[in-house]
This record gives sequence, structure tokens and C-alpha cells, in this order.
Amino acid sequence: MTGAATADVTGAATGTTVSAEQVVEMSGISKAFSGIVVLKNVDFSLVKGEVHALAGENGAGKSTLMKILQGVYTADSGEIRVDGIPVKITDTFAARAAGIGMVFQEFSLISTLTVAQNVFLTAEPIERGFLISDRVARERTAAIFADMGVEVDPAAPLANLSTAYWQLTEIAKALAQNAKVLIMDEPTASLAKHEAEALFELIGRLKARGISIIYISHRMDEIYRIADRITVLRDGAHVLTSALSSITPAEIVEGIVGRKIDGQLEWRERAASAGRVPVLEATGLTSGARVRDVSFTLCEGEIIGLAGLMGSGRTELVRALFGIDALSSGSVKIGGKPVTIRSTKQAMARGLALIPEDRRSQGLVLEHSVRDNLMLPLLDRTTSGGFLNAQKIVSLAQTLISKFSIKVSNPTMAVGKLSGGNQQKVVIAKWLGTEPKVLMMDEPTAGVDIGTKSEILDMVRAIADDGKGVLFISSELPELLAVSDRILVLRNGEVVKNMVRSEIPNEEYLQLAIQGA
Amino acid sequence: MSTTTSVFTKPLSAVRRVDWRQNVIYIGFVAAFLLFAITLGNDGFTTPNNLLNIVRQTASISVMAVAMTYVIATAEIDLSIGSVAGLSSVVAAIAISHFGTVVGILAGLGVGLVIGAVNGGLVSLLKVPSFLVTLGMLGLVVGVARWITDSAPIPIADPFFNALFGGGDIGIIPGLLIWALVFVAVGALVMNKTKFGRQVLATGGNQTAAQFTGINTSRIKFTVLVLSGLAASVAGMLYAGRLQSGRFQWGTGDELSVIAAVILGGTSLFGGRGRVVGSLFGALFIGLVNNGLILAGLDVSQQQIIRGAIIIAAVALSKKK
Amino acid sequence: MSTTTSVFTKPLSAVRRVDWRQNVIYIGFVAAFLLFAITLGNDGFTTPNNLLNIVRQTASISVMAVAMTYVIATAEIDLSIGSVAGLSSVVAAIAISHFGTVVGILAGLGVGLVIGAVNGGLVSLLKVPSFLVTLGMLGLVVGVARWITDSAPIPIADPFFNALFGGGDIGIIPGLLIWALVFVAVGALVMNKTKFGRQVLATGGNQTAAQFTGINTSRIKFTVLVLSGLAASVAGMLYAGRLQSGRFQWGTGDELSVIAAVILGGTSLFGGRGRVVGSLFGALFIGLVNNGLILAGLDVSQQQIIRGAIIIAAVALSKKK
Amino acid sequence: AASGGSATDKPSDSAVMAKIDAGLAALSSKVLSKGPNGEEPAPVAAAELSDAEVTQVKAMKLTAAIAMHYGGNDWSTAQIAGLKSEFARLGIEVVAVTDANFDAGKQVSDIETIMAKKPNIIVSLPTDPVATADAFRKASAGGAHLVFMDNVPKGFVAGKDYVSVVSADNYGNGVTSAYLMARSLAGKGKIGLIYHQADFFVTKQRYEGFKTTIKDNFPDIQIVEEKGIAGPDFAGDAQGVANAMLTKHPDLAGIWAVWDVPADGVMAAARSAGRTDLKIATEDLGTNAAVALAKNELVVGLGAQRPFDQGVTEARLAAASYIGKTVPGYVALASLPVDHSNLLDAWKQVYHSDAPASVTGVYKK
Ligand SMILES: Nc1ncnc2c1ncn2[C@@H]1O[C@H](COP(=O)(O)OP(=O)(O)OP(=O)(O)O)[C@@H](O)[C@H]1O
Ligand SMILES: Nc1ncnc2c1ncn2[C@@H]1O[C@H](COP(=O)(O)OP(=O)(O)OP(=O)(O)O)[C@@H](O)[C@H]1O
Ligand SMILES: [Mg+2]
Ligand SMILES: [Mg+2]
Repeated sequence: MTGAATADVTGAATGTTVSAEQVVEMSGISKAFSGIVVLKNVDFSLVKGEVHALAGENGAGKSTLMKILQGVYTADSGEIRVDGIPVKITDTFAARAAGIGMVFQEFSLISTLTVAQNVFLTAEPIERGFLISDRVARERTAAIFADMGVEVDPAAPLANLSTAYWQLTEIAKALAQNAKVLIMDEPTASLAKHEAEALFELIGRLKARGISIIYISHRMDEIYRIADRITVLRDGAHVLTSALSSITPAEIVEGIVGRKIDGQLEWRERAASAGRVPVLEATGLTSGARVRDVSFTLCEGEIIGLAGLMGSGRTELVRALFGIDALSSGSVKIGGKPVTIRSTKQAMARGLALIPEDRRSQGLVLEHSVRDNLMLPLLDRTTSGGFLNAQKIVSLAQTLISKFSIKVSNPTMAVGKLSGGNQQKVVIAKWLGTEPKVLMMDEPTAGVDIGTKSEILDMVRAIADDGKGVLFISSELPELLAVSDRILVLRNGEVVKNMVRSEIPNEEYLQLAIQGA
Repeated sequence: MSTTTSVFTKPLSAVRRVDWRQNVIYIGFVAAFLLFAITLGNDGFTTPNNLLNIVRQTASISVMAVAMTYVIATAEIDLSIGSVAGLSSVVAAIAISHFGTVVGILAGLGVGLVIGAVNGGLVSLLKVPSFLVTLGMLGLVVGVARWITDSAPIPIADPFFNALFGGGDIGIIPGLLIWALVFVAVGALVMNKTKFGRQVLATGGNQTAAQFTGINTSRIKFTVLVLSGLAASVAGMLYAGRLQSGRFQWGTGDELSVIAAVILGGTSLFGGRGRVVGSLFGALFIGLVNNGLILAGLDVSQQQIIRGAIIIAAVALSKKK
Repeated sequence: MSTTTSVFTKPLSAVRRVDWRQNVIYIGFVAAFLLFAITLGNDGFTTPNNLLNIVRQTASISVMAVAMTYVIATAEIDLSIGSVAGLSSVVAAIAISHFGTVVGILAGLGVGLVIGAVNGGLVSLLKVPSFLVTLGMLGLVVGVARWITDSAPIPIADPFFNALFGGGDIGIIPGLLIWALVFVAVGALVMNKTKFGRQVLATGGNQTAAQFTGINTSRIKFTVLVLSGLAASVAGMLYAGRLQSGRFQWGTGDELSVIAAVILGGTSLFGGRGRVVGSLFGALFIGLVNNGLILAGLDVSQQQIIRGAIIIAAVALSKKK
Repeated sequence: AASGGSATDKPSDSAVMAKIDAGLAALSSKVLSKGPNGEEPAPVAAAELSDAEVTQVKAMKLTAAIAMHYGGNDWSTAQIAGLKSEFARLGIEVVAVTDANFDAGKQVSDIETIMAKKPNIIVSLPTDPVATADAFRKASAGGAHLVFMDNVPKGFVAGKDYVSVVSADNYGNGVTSAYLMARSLAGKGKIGLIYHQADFFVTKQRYEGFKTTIKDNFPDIQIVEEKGIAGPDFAGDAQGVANAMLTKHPDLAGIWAVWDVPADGVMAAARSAGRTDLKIATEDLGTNAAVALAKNELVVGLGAQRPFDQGVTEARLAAASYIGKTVPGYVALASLPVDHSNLLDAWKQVYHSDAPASVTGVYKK
């Protein structure tokens, strides 16, 4: 039965045909927030043992649809069936009872608890009647991580860990529930290749156990790698559902954006990179335990890609450059002049900008409006005569919103209510608005949809063409290869390779360089 | 539910809900005012002098509430303001009797400046909870004020000081009203219309994100605590002028009223939101209720019961969902 | 810096820093104790009875601090506890004189239950700030207590009640010590070892995430506020037993001491962290300092100054970076 | 500046004035309050110690502790000053001073704590006669001789459980201020009363003394409004209440405030209402009240206690109990009427020091 799961559902059928194998069936789902309709009469079905990809632009409604299935939101109308039986999923507890678990895009973790405590939150192992055992939870967590093929300390307080570890913990937490339906909302957005690979293998094993998986992703290669079927949403409406075997990437992209685009990430030779006027020179930078004796020169018009495994120190390097972490030794020159940067304020004054890796904790004030967030680094420019100029603010914010096609019904809406990808766009827009001399980007396209990603990469190129220098961190090698003129490979905080783009023949070559094989 | 209705009714109800929630203090204020005006009209509630009295009595609270709005907007708190007001009144009174008005005023302000700077320094540099720092300071400062005065009042015989800070009227407008309005106007303008105000809100909304955006959040926290100290010392001198003396007790317990006024006004205790005008109305609301309940002829216990119930009712009206 | 050192020293220093910060209350407690023991040894500070007195004097605060740890761990606050203690003492005293001990105790607990439920209901259902709800309740409850007693004390002539809740000793161990220890032991166990405790921490750590995980955060908030009310009524009866009377003033102002004890103990005002044993030591620390300063023969104003300075110093030691 | 008529304008109704003068005269020699068990008061002189006795006490090297109910006013400061100065003269060391801030629970704790130092003497004003009884009993059992101010714990017997209680004539103070108020009003007008809404012996006595005197003796003085205040911001509370009274009764002629701190608030209310002709009577010679009396503005008179003398007397009684002298169980100090005319002299009596410049500097001859 499991083996036949995918074979009988083909073409553009919406999947509403009754079948005994359908574990989840959502039909006619509609949802509006404060009058803004975000889901319109959407149908979705999941067959036992399949991996069903869910795709769509940022803000298309993917997360909302899944949150309805998980009981976070209740649909305004529509019906949900689990194993053919209509159910009312009014809260997350009901969803868990129905065997549905979810990896949340914005995480469901408590930073003050440890990894293991998070993984087993509400499902704590019990001993002696009613006492919970953190020891057992730690052991089981370690087992889950081993299964996932990653190494995370179950006893570490979450607050001390970076986004990638949060992502892994979030996945482990969903796995710990032993759900029969697992929703994964962009689980690899902050993962590097190695961890992502391990996750795909795990998904294969889960599938073999008959667990059905809904997989939301913006990465076409992943979708083809693991999914059996795909459903595409656009503007809250169902566009297509198809077996992946019978659909081309171009068709999917067309379904997502509603028009044909050549969405391929390719490197383009750029004349500007020949300028060779150094804009940022770093010599012997050492900071904490994760940046050791790093030296490089970034020239005007150049894009340097930073590659490395998780924990290789890329984030720490740009943090130190931006004045967040102190340098214990080393020197920095900007525009040929030696500078000391001890605070982010100084860094900004010297023309640096950093798009941080964690948009929720480092990039945005979630409760504040989109406009206020966009304007935060631009306050000097919108002040005249000592006071903020409301007109300037409104028009500048509007310019950024349209330039980065941020999907927001009203610029005064709280940024935390935007879809994940749109939040990321706000962070990018906020910093590009400052027109920096040196732009540092730490995983800037995490969670951004395909169309926008290529637009962002175009923008990065344009910024470089304009004579600025760019440091570009990404764990997604295709995009790293697409924009970088040069790639530095970091390992344990040290630069182990410094390669000109043209020396890198393909992705595999880079992957091997990163892993140090 | 059809699309059409939802499209048209939803935004409307959203607008209504947002306004309603954020403006609950204004609605509450007007409701309480009308209630008292109708029931206590004959008891002189609506006489101009009584209404001005409400303003006079809440002036010190309003002045402190403006600064406290900034402190709370950065997700900090200042419990020392009541004591600082007391010590400022005492120091100003002593300085006036020895060195005259100007030195007295400067000495009073100096108290707020120094204590605010100590609070701010500890909170921003050592990153320790402002609740405890300022709670410790509350005790310390009141101890100092008692110690230097032997718990006795220090009379202020300077008519200029007393008129400037206290009972003086300009025409029929009480000086205290002007003090409160100036603080509120400047406070609201700075909060909403300047870079500093935005940085305060960002610091309270998400300190890490603010730091990553080039804001020196330590400096911001230091500054708001200094401002709070200064406002408290102005409030202390307003008490001193009105009561024509400095005394360690002036301002005692005001911290709770001030914080209540600020939160009633719509500022979040968790930072990131700051409504200066709301704080003023929060203070006026509290003053109005006190005044009305006394005029209604209730005794202390009844006043306490009804005042508590009114606060709870006002808060319940602002419910989130 | 070589690889070896950095790899090995960093984690170590991290561990050291974490421990140091979290345990500052214990260090502060021991330091204050040694200081007083050395300087005031001759003044009877170290006599067993004096040390037991410190426990007796802080028992009510400790009991309330246990429950407050839960409230603060969920990122809420309860300012009404002092008043609830007062009203419970009064209601218990009245009920005892009419219906005997058992009804009296139940009536006292009923006060905490009802007020806690009202606080909890408003906060969890209407999602309004607990600061204001419980501030309103503080006034309302104290008003009720004054009103039903006409501000007078109600003597309690029941020796069993007075022994159970107040002055009774078991051998040399004061009953009050046992009350405090039972509350702390149960409180610490539940916080660290039960699902409920974990859900409390999760609710305070990140309410949205907790909801995503299937935790009924409204129910958790309701429950902790009810527990806080109940603990306050026990504290009120401890006062009543010790002072052999019920009176609206018992417990007045305790909310600040209790919150200070909890935060000194290492619980964060922003939720997500709760250290019950730390709260106990926070309460003991405050009691210890009060006791030592009186024995040192200082003037009242000097006591206030030094007490404030000690709190500030203890907090400064716990600096974050 | 004072306006609207001087506070000591001689009223025309001589019969009323005569009655007032007679009443005040009677007060100066007689204490109206009775002891806690109905005792007749003994005069201060009963506590005198001879030189020999002083030497005897000195040799004993006694220790004493002071457990105040509240420490934040001139009255407490003066009382403690009197105690300390007399204890010093008697060679008795003061080992602890505490302030319960009106909280009986805190006072019980304070007494327990003090007992660690095993003082020979405890001087205290019990905040609450019931709640503190147990603690005082333990202190007494622990060997401390107890001398009380104003009030004794419930069930305590003089000579057995405690040495003595020294009281100001609080009832008499109320009576005094009533006469002074009546004089300034020439026996007629509407007045409001601001009392302390608490079950506190001292302040209740004053309230009763004032009210009874007005009711019994001055039929033309109407008490139109009585309002309690509960603190802790007594000045602010009194200001609010006074505002309300003045709003409701524009023809209000006078306000009585239960002690000097609330009177500060009443003065502020009168000023902001433009009612500098208001007659305020109160109790206790606080500095601010003294300044107002000196200026002859608003405050028309008050009944003062003699806290310094009270402290001295308490110290002497405590010492006497250690040398086997029998002492009276209840000593009371007569009320001291203070108005503009005798202000400077009264200050000396109350505080045993000259009035400060802030008072003398504004004294209107
Ligand atoms: N709580 C909310 N209140 C108001 N609007 C919301 C809320 N949650 C989501 N939305 C809106 O609903 C729309 C769909 O959001 P959703 O998160 O489902 O998008 P998504 O498809 O997951 O996008 P992404 O790829 O960026 O994660 C967005 O326009 C978003 O702004
Ligand atoms: N208990 C801990 N305390 C402090 N930091 C920790 C702890 N555990 C892990 N970390 C650090 O958090 C960081 C994880 O960040 P991340 O995986 O993004 O690596 P990175 O150094 O930023 O490099 P990259 O960006 O190349 O992945 C690492 O530096 C990791 O060592
Ligand atoms: Mg999403
Ligand atoms: Mg990183």
C-alpha cells in the first residue's frame, strides 16, 4: 500500500478524489487576517508515506495553510479530514493528538530552556509517577540527533546557540513526537549542505516507515531530490498539484510566479571586478575562539563569497568586522585608512552594513511596523531641522517596499505578521537603503522565494557594479557560485582557501574544498 | 461568509478595534469625567477651580510619567523617582536658604542628575536589572534625605521659587499646568518626531536588533534613566514649591502611580511602545478618579475599593482580543 | 592565542560566568552573613535564636516569594499579594471567632482563591497587563479589608490557630521555618521536576512558541495567579497567627520585598526563568540585612542608606558581562 | 503674604472668648487623658532622679533600645533626642533604634531582633496593642524593662509587665486645638475635620478631643464635613480632601488636621484655592506649622506635645526601675497650646533648643 502511494495520483488533479490512502485532506480552506484574505478556497491532500512539497512565493500562504492544519490558526471556512474522518483542529494540542507534527518556520522554541528540554516540551519523559527526567530527555535527544546525523549538545541552553542549531532543534522536536504526519516549513533555510543532506536521508527513512511529510521549500533542487508530489500556491489560491515526475522545473516556477522566468542561478562575468582599488583590508583578524588570523582584501566592485561549514566562523568574522564582537588582534583598513571599529555605530559611520543571519532576533523589531523597521538605520537621512520628516519617511519606505517587492498590505503593519520571506526582504531592504561602501550579508536569501532570490542576487551584483564591496555568506553553494568573484573558505576560524571564481569548475569542487577532503 | 462582506466589514472592524484598544485611556477619561460631572455637578466637581485642582494635583505625577514613558519604552523601570523627588525637594530647600534661588534649583536638579546617572550607569554598563538597582536606590535616597534633615521639613521662604514651582498662576492658568504641558509637549515631540525617540523605541522593542542597527543601546538606557532622575527632581521641586518646604516624604510612593499612569496610557511594560500623551491622560485619569471619589463623600475604604475597581474596569476594556 | 588554550579556556570561563551570575544570591548571602557574624558576633547576631528570628521574620515573604517565582517566570506580576494577605488575615480572624478554626482557615484560603481567580481570569482571558489588574486589585482588596473591619484589628483567641500559623515551635524549630521550607521544597520540585513547572517556564520564555507546542498558556497564567493568591492568603494567616489578630495592614507593601527577593534570587522579570530556592535566599538575604543593620546600632536613616547600598552592590555583582 | 485678616484678630463676642480663655487655662494645669487602665496621670516631676540615684544608675552600665512605631517626623526625632540625651546623662548606652513605619509585623520583628542584644531597657510605642503584645511579653520575659510611649500592649499591667507609660495628653491636645480654632473663628462658622482613618490610639484621642469640645461648647461652629486620610502620602491625601471640602463648601471657615504633615497639605490646598483666610488648627509643633504660625498665616493654633520631655521622662522611669524605686504606672504631660503669640517660647519648651532661623526669620512681630 505504501509503495503504491504516489503512483495513482498524477497530473493536475487537486487530490480531492477519495482514497483510502489519504492521511490528510484539506478542502475549501479560506482564511483572512484583519480582513486581508490570505487563503482562498484551497484544497490540499496528503497521501500516506509520500513527501509532498508545498511551494509558492513569499506570502503565498504556505505557512498559514500548514498552521491551520497544526491548529495554530483556525480556518474561516473549509474542512479537514484525517484518515478520512472530519476533524476539528482547534488548537495545537488537537493536532498533536491527531498525529500531526510541525517544524515551524519561525521556530517554536523557548530560548531559556535547553535543547533537550525544548525537544521534549509537553512530552517530557516521566519517572517515579510524575517527575520529569531531564536525563532521559537528554539521552533520547542525543539519539534523535544521531539519527539526523548531526552533533548538538542536548544540555546546551538554546539561548547560546545560533540559528542553525535552532533549526536542528526544531526538527528534532517535531521528530520526537513520532507523528504520522510531519510538516516541515523550510527546514533547511539555515542549514548548510552537510546538515541538509543528513536531513534528506532521514526523510527517506521516515518515508519508508510510512510517515507522510509535507515539505515547504523555495529550493527547487531539494524538492526534486526528496519530494514525490508538489502543490503550488499563488496569492492564497491553489495553482497546481502534480507528481514531480511529470512536471518540469520551468513549469513549477511558472506556477509559482505566474509567468515564465529564467530563474537559473548562473555566474555572470562582471567587468567591474577588475577595478582593484581596495575598499576593505583585513590583516590578521582574531576574535574570540572562532576567528583566527584572518586576512583578505576586498576591492571596489568585488563580491567575495565566504564558504564554510556550520561553526566555521563566517558569522563571527563579519560580526567582528561590524563592531559587535571585539577584535583581540588584527587591523582593518577602509578605503586605505586604518580604522578601529568598536561599535556598530562606528561601523555604520565608516560605511559598513551587515545583514545578520537571524532576522527575528537580530534583524527586526517584530512588534514595530514595516515602515519603522525600514527607517531605523536611515533616521539621519530622514531628519530635517532636528525632527523626522514624515513625508520623507513615507515615500522612502514606499520606495524600498516596491523595490524589494515586499508583500505587505499596509506599511504600518507589524513586521512580525509578514511571511518569513517578506520579513527577510525587509531586513535586506533596510540595509541596502543605507547605501553602504561595504555590504556584509550573512545568509541573506534564507527563506526568500526563487523569483526574489534572483532579484536579490542581481541587486548584489548591481551594488558591486556601483563600486561597492560585498562580503557574501551563504550555505547555498549555487548562489554563492552565482555571485562571487572570489570565494574564501573558512575552517575553524581560519581562511584555508582563497579562490578566484574562475578557478572553481563546479559545485562539487567547492563542496570538497569546504569539507577539507 | 461571502468574500464581499468579509472584505468590507473586516477592515472596518479592524480599524475600530485598533483605535478602541489604543485609545481606551481617552475613552475611560471621558467616561469617568462625564460620570462625575453628572453625578457630582452639585458638589462643585465641574467648577473651574476644581478642574484646575485636578491638574495641580497631578502635575508632579505627569512630569514624572513623561520621563517614565521613555524608561518603560526601553523595557526598563525606575522605582527611585519618588525618593529622588523627596531628596531634591530637601536639597533645593537647603540650598535656597543658604545660597538663593538659582543655586537651589540647580542643586535640586543636580540630585536627579547624579542619581539618574548612577542608576543609568549601573543598568547600562553592568547590564543589571533596573528593577533592583532602582529599588535599592529608592531606599538609599530616602535614607539620605532623612539623614540630612533629621526627618524634619525644611521650609522654603523664597516667594519666587514657590511661585515658579508651586502655587503661582499666570492669569487663571496654574503654573503647574504649564509645567505639565511643557513636559508632555516636549516628551511627545521627541518620542514621535526625533531620531532619539525612535532609538528609544527600538531599544525597547528588540535590544539586539537595535544594536545590530548601529544604536548604542547602553547610551540610550543611560540617557532615559538620567532623564527620569531629572524629571523626578523637577517633580520634587514642584512639591516643594506647592508645600513651601522640602521634606523627605514628598513624592513617597509616587513610583506606583506614575507607572500605573504610563501603562494605563498604553505604553507596554515590555518595551517598544511609548505613548507620552497617553501617560498624561493616565495621570489625569487617576487624579480625576481620586477627586471625584472624595467629592462623592466616600470614606477612605470605599474610595480604595472603587478606585481599584475603576482601574480594573479601565484595563479590562482594553482587552486584547 | 593558541588553539589549545582557546578551546579549553573558553568553555571553562563560560561555565564559570554562568555559575557566578546565577549563584550571586548565595554568594551575597554568605558574604553578608560572614560580615555580620564577624562584626556583630558580640551583639548576639550568631545566637541560634537570632538566626531563627531571621527565618521567622521572613517566613511570610518566603511563602509568597515561592508563588511569585511562578508568576514572574510566566512574565506576569502580582502586586495584590500584600493586600490579599491582609484581607485573608481579617477574614480568617472573623470566621474563627464565629465558626472555629477549620472554617477560619478555609475562609482565609478562600480569599486568596477568589482574588487569585479574578486576577487570573482577567489576565488570561482578557489578555490585559497583570501589572494594572493586580494594582487595581491591591487597592480594591485593601479597601474591602478596611471596610469590613473599620480599620480595626480583629483579635484571634484561638491558641491552636496561633500555634499552627504563628509562634509555635516544634522542639527548637519554629513552625514558621517549617511552613517556609515546605513551600520552598514543593515549589522547587514542581518547578524543576514536573510538566507544570516546565510549561510555566515555557510560557514565560516565549508565549507564542509555547502555544505552538500545545501549551494552554492562558490556563498556565490563570493557575499561577491563583497559586499566588493562595500563597498570599497563607502568608496572611502566618501574620495573623504571629500577631494573634487579623488586620488590613498585615502584609502591606510586601509585594515589593517579595518581588525583590525573587529577582535577587535569579528569576528574570521578563519570564522564562524561575529559581525557587534562589527566591528563598533572596528573602533570607533581605531579612539578614535588616537584622544585621539593626543590631549594628545604626540610626534608621543610616539603616535605609546601607540597606539600599547593599542591594545595589549585590545586584552589581551579578552583572551580565 | 498674609491677607484676609490676621489670624489673631480679636473677636467681639467676649462671652465666647472668656469661655475659651477659661478652657485653655484649665488645660495647662490638667491632663485630660486617663491611663490605659483608667489610672490618674502622675506629673513629670514624679520621675525626677536625685544625684545619688543618677550615680547609682551610672554604675550599672545599662543598655537600652528604642523601638519606634514610626520615625519620619519631628515628633519622633525630638522624642529620640530626649531619650538619647537623658540616657547619655544616666550612663545608659543606646544599642539599637528601629522604625516600624506603622507596621506591627515589622515592629514585632524589630523587637525580636533587638532582643539578640539583650538590652536592659526597651522604650517603645506599640503600633498595635494586640499584635505586639506577644513580642513585648517575650522581651519582658527576656529581662528587658519596658517603658511605653502613649499606649500599652493589650493585657499588660503596670508594675508587673512594664514599668510605666508616658503619654502626651492627646485628648487634651485635641481640646486645645479646638479652643484655638474657636478663638480664631470667634465661636462661629463652618469647619471641616481631617482625621486619621486608622485604629491608632493617639490620633483617635485627638480627634475625639477636638470634636467633643467643639460640639459641647460651640453650638455656632458647624462641623460640615469629616474625612479620613490613610496615607502613606498624608500631605497629598490631606490636600485632596481639603480641596474637596473647599470646593463643596465655598464658605468653609476652618479646617482641623490631625497632625502637622496633613496640615501642610491643607495649607497647599488653601493657597491654590486662593483661601489664605482659612483658619487651620492642628496638632504637634512641626517646622512647617511653626513657619505658618510665625507668619501668622493660615495656621491659627495647635496643641503641641512635648516629645523631648517625654523622652527624658521615659529614660528616667526606666532607670528608676533598676534601682528599686517605685514609679507611677502612668505619667502624662500636659498639652501645650501654641499660637502666634507664644510660638518662639513654645518651640523652646518642645525641642529644648531655639527656634531655627527658618522660623524666626519670618516671624511677624
Ligand atoms: N498573524 C497574521 N496577521 C496578519 N497577517 C498575517 C498573519 N500571518 C500571516 N499573515 C499574512 O498572510 C500572508 C501569507 O503568509 P504565510 O506566512 O502563509 O506565507 P508563506 O507562503 O509561508 O510565505 P514565506 O515563503 O515567505 O514563508 C502574508 O501576506 C502574511 O503577511
Ligand atoms: N554553548 C555554546 N555557547 C556559546 N556558543 C556556542 C555554544 N554552542 C555553539 N556555539 C556557537 O554558536 C555558533 C554557531 O553558529 P553557526 O553554526 O552559524 O556557525 P558560524 O560560526 O556562524 O559559522 P557559519 O556562519 O560558517 O556557520 C558557533 O560559533 C558555535 O560554536
Ligand atoms: Mg512561510
Ligand atoms: Mg552563521
